[in-house]
Amino acid sequence: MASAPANSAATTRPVAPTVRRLAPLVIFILLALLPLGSMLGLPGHWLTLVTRAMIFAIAALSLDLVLGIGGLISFGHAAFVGIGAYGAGILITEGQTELLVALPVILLACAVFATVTGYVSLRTRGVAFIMITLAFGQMAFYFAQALSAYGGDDGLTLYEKSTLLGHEIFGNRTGFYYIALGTLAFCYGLARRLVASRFGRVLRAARENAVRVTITGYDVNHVRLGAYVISGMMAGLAGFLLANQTDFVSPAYMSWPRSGELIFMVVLGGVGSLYGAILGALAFLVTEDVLSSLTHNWKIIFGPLIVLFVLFTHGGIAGLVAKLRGRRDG
Amino acid sequence: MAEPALALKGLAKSFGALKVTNGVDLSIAPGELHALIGPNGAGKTTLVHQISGTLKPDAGAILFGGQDITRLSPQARARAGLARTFQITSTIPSLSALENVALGVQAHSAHPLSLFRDAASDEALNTPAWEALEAVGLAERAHAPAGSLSHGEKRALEIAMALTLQPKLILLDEPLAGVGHEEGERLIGLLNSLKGRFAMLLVEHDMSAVFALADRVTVLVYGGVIASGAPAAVRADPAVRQAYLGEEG
Amino acid sequence: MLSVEGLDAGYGEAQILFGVDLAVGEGEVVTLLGRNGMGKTTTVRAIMGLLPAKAGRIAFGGRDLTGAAPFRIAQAGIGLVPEGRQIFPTLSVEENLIATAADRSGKKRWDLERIYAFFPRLRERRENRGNQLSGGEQQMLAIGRALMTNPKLIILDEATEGLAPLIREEIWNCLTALKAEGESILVIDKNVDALVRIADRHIVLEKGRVVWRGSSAELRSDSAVKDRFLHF
Amino acid sequence: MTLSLLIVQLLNGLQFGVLLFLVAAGLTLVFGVMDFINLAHGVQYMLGAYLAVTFVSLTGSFLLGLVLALAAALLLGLALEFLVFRHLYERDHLDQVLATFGLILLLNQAVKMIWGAAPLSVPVPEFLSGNVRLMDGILYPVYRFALIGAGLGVGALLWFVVEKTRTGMLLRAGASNAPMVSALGVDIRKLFMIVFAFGTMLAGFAGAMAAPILSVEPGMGDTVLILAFVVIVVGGIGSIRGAFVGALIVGLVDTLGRSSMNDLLRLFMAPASARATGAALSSMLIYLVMAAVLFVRPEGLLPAKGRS
Amino acid sequence: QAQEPIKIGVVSVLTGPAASLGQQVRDGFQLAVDKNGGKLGGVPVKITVIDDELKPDVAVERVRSFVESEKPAFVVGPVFSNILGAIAKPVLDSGAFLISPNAGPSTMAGKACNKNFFVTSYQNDQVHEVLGKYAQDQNYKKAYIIAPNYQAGKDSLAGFKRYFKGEIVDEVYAPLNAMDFSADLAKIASSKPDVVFAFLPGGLGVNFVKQWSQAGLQGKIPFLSAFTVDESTLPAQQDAAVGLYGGMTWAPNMDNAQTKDFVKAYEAAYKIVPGSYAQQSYDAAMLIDSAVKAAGGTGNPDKLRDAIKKADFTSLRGKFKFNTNGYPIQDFYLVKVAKRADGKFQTEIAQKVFSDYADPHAKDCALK
Ligand SMILES: Nc1ncnc2c1ncn2[C@@H]1O[C@H](COP(=O)(O)OP(=O)(O)OP(=O)(O)O)[C@@H](O)[C@H]1O
Ligand SMILES: Nc1ncnc2c1ncn2[C@@H]1O[C@H](COP(=O)(O)OP(=O)(O)OP(=O)(O)O)[C@@H](O)[C@H]1O
Ligand SMILES: [Mg+2]
Ligand SMILES: [Mg+2]
Repeated sequence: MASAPANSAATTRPVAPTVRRLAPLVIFILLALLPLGSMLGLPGHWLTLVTRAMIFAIAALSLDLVLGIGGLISFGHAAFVGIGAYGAGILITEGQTELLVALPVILLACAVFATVTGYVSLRTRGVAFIMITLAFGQMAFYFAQALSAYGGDDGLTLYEKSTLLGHEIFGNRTGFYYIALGTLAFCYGLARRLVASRFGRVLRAARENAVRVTITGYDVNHVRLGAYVISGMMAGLAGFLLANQTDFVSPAYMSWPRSGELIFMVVLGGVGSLYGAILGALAFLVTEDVLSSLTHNWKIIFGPLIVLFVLFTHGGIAGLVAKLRGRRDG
Repeated sequence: MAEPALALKGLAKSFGALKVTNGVDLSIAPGELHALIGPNGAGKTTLVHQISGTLKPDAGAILFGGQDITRLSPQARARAGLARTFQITSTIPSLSALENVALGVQAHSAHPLSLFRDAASDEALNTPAWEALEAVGLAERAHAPAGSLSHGEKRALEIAMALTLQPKLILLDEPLAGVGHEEGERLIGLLNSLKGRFAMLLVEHDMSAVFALADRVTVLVYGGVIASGAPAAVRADPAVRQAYLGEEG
Repeated sequence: MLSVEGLDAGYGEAQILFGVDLAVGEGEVVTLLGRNGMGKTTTVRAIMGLLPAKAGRIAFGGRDLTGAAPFRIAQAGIGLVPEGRQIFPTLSVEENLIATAADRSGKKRWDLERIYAFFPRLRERRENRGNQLSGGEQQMLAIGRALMTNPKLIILDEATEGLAPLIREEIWNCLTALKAEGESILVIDKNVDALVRIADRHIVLEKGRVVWRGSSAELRSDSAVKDRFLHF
Repeated sequence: MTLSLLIVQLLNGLQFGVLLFLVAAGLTLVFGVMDFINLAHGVQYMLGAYLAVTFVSLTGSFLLGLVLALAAALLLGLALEFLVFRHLYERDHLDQVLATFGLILLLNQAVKMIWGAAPLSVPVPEFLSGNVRLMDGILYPVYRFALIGAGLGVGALLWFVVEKTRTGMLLRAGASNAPMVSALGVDIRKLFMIVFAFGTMLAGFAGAMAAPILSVEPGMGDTVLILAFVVIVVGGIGSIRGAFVGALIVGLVDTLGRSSMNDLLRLFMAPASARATGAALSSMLIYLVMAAVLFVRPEGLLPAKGRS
Repeated sequence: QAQEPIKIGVVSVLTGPAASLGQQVRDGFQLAVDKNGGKLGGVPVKITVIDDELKPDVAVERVRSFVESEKPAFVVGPVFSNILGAIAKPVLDSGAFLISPNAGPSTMAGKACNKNFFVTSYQNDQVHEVLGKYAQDQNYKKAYIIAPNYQAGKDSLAGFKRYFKGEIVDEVYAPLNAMDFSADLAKIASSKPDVVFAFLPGGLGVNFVKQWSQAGLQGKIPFLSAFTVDESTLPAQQDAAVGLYGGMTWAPNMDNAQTKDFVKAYEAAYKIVPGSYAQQSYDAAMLIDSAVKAAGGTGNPDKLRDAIKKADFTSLRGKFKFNTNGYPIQDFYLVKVAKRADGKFQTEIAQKVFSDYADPHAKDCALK
């Protein structure tokens, strides 16, 4: 896009370092305390809701790694979530519930899919990249739809959950909650380290000026592909958890509106800040839940809310947090 | 005679019907500062692009330290020690000046893409980066995002970035454009002090700089070389005066 | 013609200009001098309304233009050759020239023919897109584009950057001719030697403040300023 | 496949392509020319269809209803521009995506509340009903010919405006550097407002023209939106010619793929598996084509000048 | 008296193009409750309507949090089989009865049948079989059949072929979001089949039928369909659909008193002609009404289950009984679209095709 350099300023708004460190800490502490809150009168289903939100937060976080940090707007990320979910679903249906078998298989499948599609997609940039990743996402979607042996379009109900060395670790709701939280924290830490590393620096630099980075001696596509593969695997992990939470997998998990929603979560939270993606997923799903319990026409409220939010804030929720803090600090 | 740092042999490039590079032969000795001058649109930047690998020539060969690099990717050329600056400044706006320079240091380290170690606090990267910033007089602005530097400061930053690539040859495309008189003097001083450490190809319209710095000068007009040699000889060449220098030379 | 009084401006939190005063009279050539990063371009951007003025007044041709939108300021008769050329990359050379063409001085001195006559190189490249031009060609185009609006005042921000010596000479000659036709000119350029010949008055900015102002003769005689800006 | 069937299928593909072009034209204008990603373009198309339903039944005349629907779409475009879009021109693409997604939610829901969830329709106008006989008993509806004609007309007009007029130049210039256009004395905001409203009207026109042959229902714009994006990316963003070519390719590939994929696969597969594979493949086909085009020519087939 | 209300969740799609079906399910149920003065089986009910948005994971999330926090006695819904597959487990795990007013997938009719799962519509395949049987009875030789490319579509065409033994000239799976069927219509026109069978629900059917008539095929080739011309699509298809055939267990002109009352009340309340979605949902409410009454409340699940199995209520269809797998055994009709005197459109019963027809999957079900 001709005006990319001018536009990139908005996505790279520097966030004060204290905020960057403090905000995620606060988020994780609050999340860790939430199950206590449900004892104190928070509606019981909040545990389920927030578990689901955290699973989507993992997927959104993985997307932010390529979208926010790498500047690659992937519009097919739901495919990875779907691969993760189907991996779990198919293995369980075939009688293999062991997590230590399922996870490596899923991560490998995601890595392979990411490598192949990433290799092709990374030839393009900008909008073409958005659309080519959409194309691969749709292909995965139609493929899942054609999987008659595993329910086709009707999806696949799982009558068991994954186990760890035979233990039913996903059976207990609070237990599941903390597993999701732990996974999210792990993924966040991993992403944080990656971004701060040499690899991450090159990835960030390439977003803003790929020619410069190339001329400096890096193979930009190589770096981007690496990030894409890592991100795809992380999203697959989210899919694995999602299948175990809903006891159900469906091609709908891979449809393009789903990929779109992941993008919205990232943008809502604040592009490129990582913890913003977590906030975005939480805000998106919790607002949706609260509003939809008020009225079936909740979208007539949610829509304008989003529009107003974009019009009156810059840099998503993370930008808002940074700004509020900045104001208080003087 | 030692192997030239850079040799162009019959290089040619056209955009449609326009021959922008028209059979250019050029040779730069190690440590030499070679100036490339010529009217606007003569094909200087296009030539720089071909040498650095961002444009593919239609014909001819590029030898770098004796090795044919015509078909190498830009990043491979950079790793081999070929650095450049851009005519239109090209930095990474949101990274600080220091990080911009450290990016270059990192490219030539043992683990340019290591995944987990924190890069910002990595002294192996920061120390050489500071040195390069100091060399171009930008140390005070080390922590400012490159995007907020003034035009002249960005030019200096570009040179610092090139310095970190442990270059054997630097391509400088109009490094003085937009640089004020005072900073210009300093930049000329800097380039002078760097002379001999590596070869340089300097594209520049500021004749006072060219004649103050160059060991040899080549004049390009309509994609072809019309004169090449010692500065004084080129300056006196009537064809060059007519096509390019006018009164000023 | 143009008068700027007590101008404060900046980017976000950072204030760059502090109470800048300057005026350009009818048919006058004024230069804005200063080292890199001293606020010359910022002044120009504020005059054009591209950057909001935090304080101060900007008037042109007797009209108060403080806070007006850029297009209104341009329509009042100011033509801009911006720093960094900023030609339209997706338009052809000819389209770049005619897209914003106008007659703001009521004298219509510049049309395609005259621009092409002045920069024959542009005629050769008329079908090419802006982003296919060489740096110098882009610079010529930016100047041509501003002239095509037939302004009463033309502002040149580093307009000779990247131009070959011969062309640069041409530009100076052109400015002299324009001045003779009664055009007002505000110019920023590092070739102060040439400017001293053409310009009537000079203004020196340092860290966003006017630190010196005077005529060409005064500039030549003030050794402190002279050393800084002139070669001899 | 017989020759006559092939001809009909080509016509069908052409007509589907033209419909896509009508939607894509407005999108590429706003997206390519103004560099604004408007996801709400699909709901604007839907609104055009609904407005046509209302006005046609109100006036009892297709033409009058169409004109009123267009006027209403234009007004709606102006209102949206004033309230939302103008505040987003200088924002990041992703902000535009998020905000226009909010508009999709709002408008889809509003349509459902106003017109109800059940599908609606517009009768084919009397003077365009009936069929044309195309050899051995194969009929082709007159209305579809009219649709093809309308698409070609709009395409030619747009191409002329964008490529040949000064307004078009200013638009293209504004897309790459709006402040500079303004600094040269052109009120770029006003220009953008007009173009945006015009884009909305185009989307509305596509919706209104589709209403007599397609079911008018909430969410009808969402599928079309994605197809329209496919069209403009395949054709080359911001180029009217590209959108036209892209639309024809998508229309033809989809139509021919669906009608001949089974027959093709049956040549070397058992009928049952040919059907299963064929159905999956023909759904994927346009995406496969898009991926292939982008792989070979990332900038699309006929990119707008300067956007490579 | 301060009686604890029975909690019932109605899961239905209220977003997107399919919402018109979902609204019928919601409204049909509500109508029955309203008619009973807000009570079922003499006990007040508290209804929570849940929008599944036709997204399985959204449905699971909403339904699970509902059953967890409310512990309902019944969940009624949903419209679509893929949503049923998603919500069945959490609902049944919670101990609630799941009553499907529309979706009747084969999976849950056979091996995966459940003692707390009941269907007040039919087993999905049966409707398609009706048309296959009719086509066979008419001695049609060549059929062109088309359905959307998803599981229900594949089941549909399989169902049709179970009874139709003639030649299938083409079997087409259209994309789920297909808008333009002109390519298929051209193929039909050129291959000249004796009969066309289509399963194109919702907007697909509207598009197909309108284009069918515009292509000049109306009246030329017999058109049999399932869920393609019904009360949810007729307002959009209008005259283009008149004379086309469908298969169903009920139609608004069914000749019994309860149907007359129902149609009148529904039209008065919701301004549209009710279709089978509303009717089956209404029956689901009446079923609950009878069962709660017989079991004396919801306190004893086993008693309640036995009462449900008896199906001792007045169905709008007239006779109605459950098979061992919780699916009905009932009559099926060929229905035909007609324009009523008041200008509205509805389906009308043309002829009976099956009597007391049970689905074939029941034999795989272990329940007795
Ligand atoms: N992509 C392109 N397509 C067509 N012509 C091009 C393209 N790139 C450059 N040119 C033309 O090639 C010629 C040489 O351009 P180049 O940028 O090499 O000139 P230069 O010598 O660097 O000039 P300057 O001193 O003005 O920077 C110019 O006339 C330019 O218009
Ligand atoms: N977009 C911006 N955001 C923040 N600071 C800026 C921006 N542009 C310029 N500055 C700062 O404003 C100050 C003045 O810049 P300005 O461009 O006006 O200088 P100048 O006198 O034109 O210098 P030069 O000769 O290098 O063009 C500089 O310190 C610069 O770092
Ligand atoms: Mg150049
Ligand atoms: Mg400046």
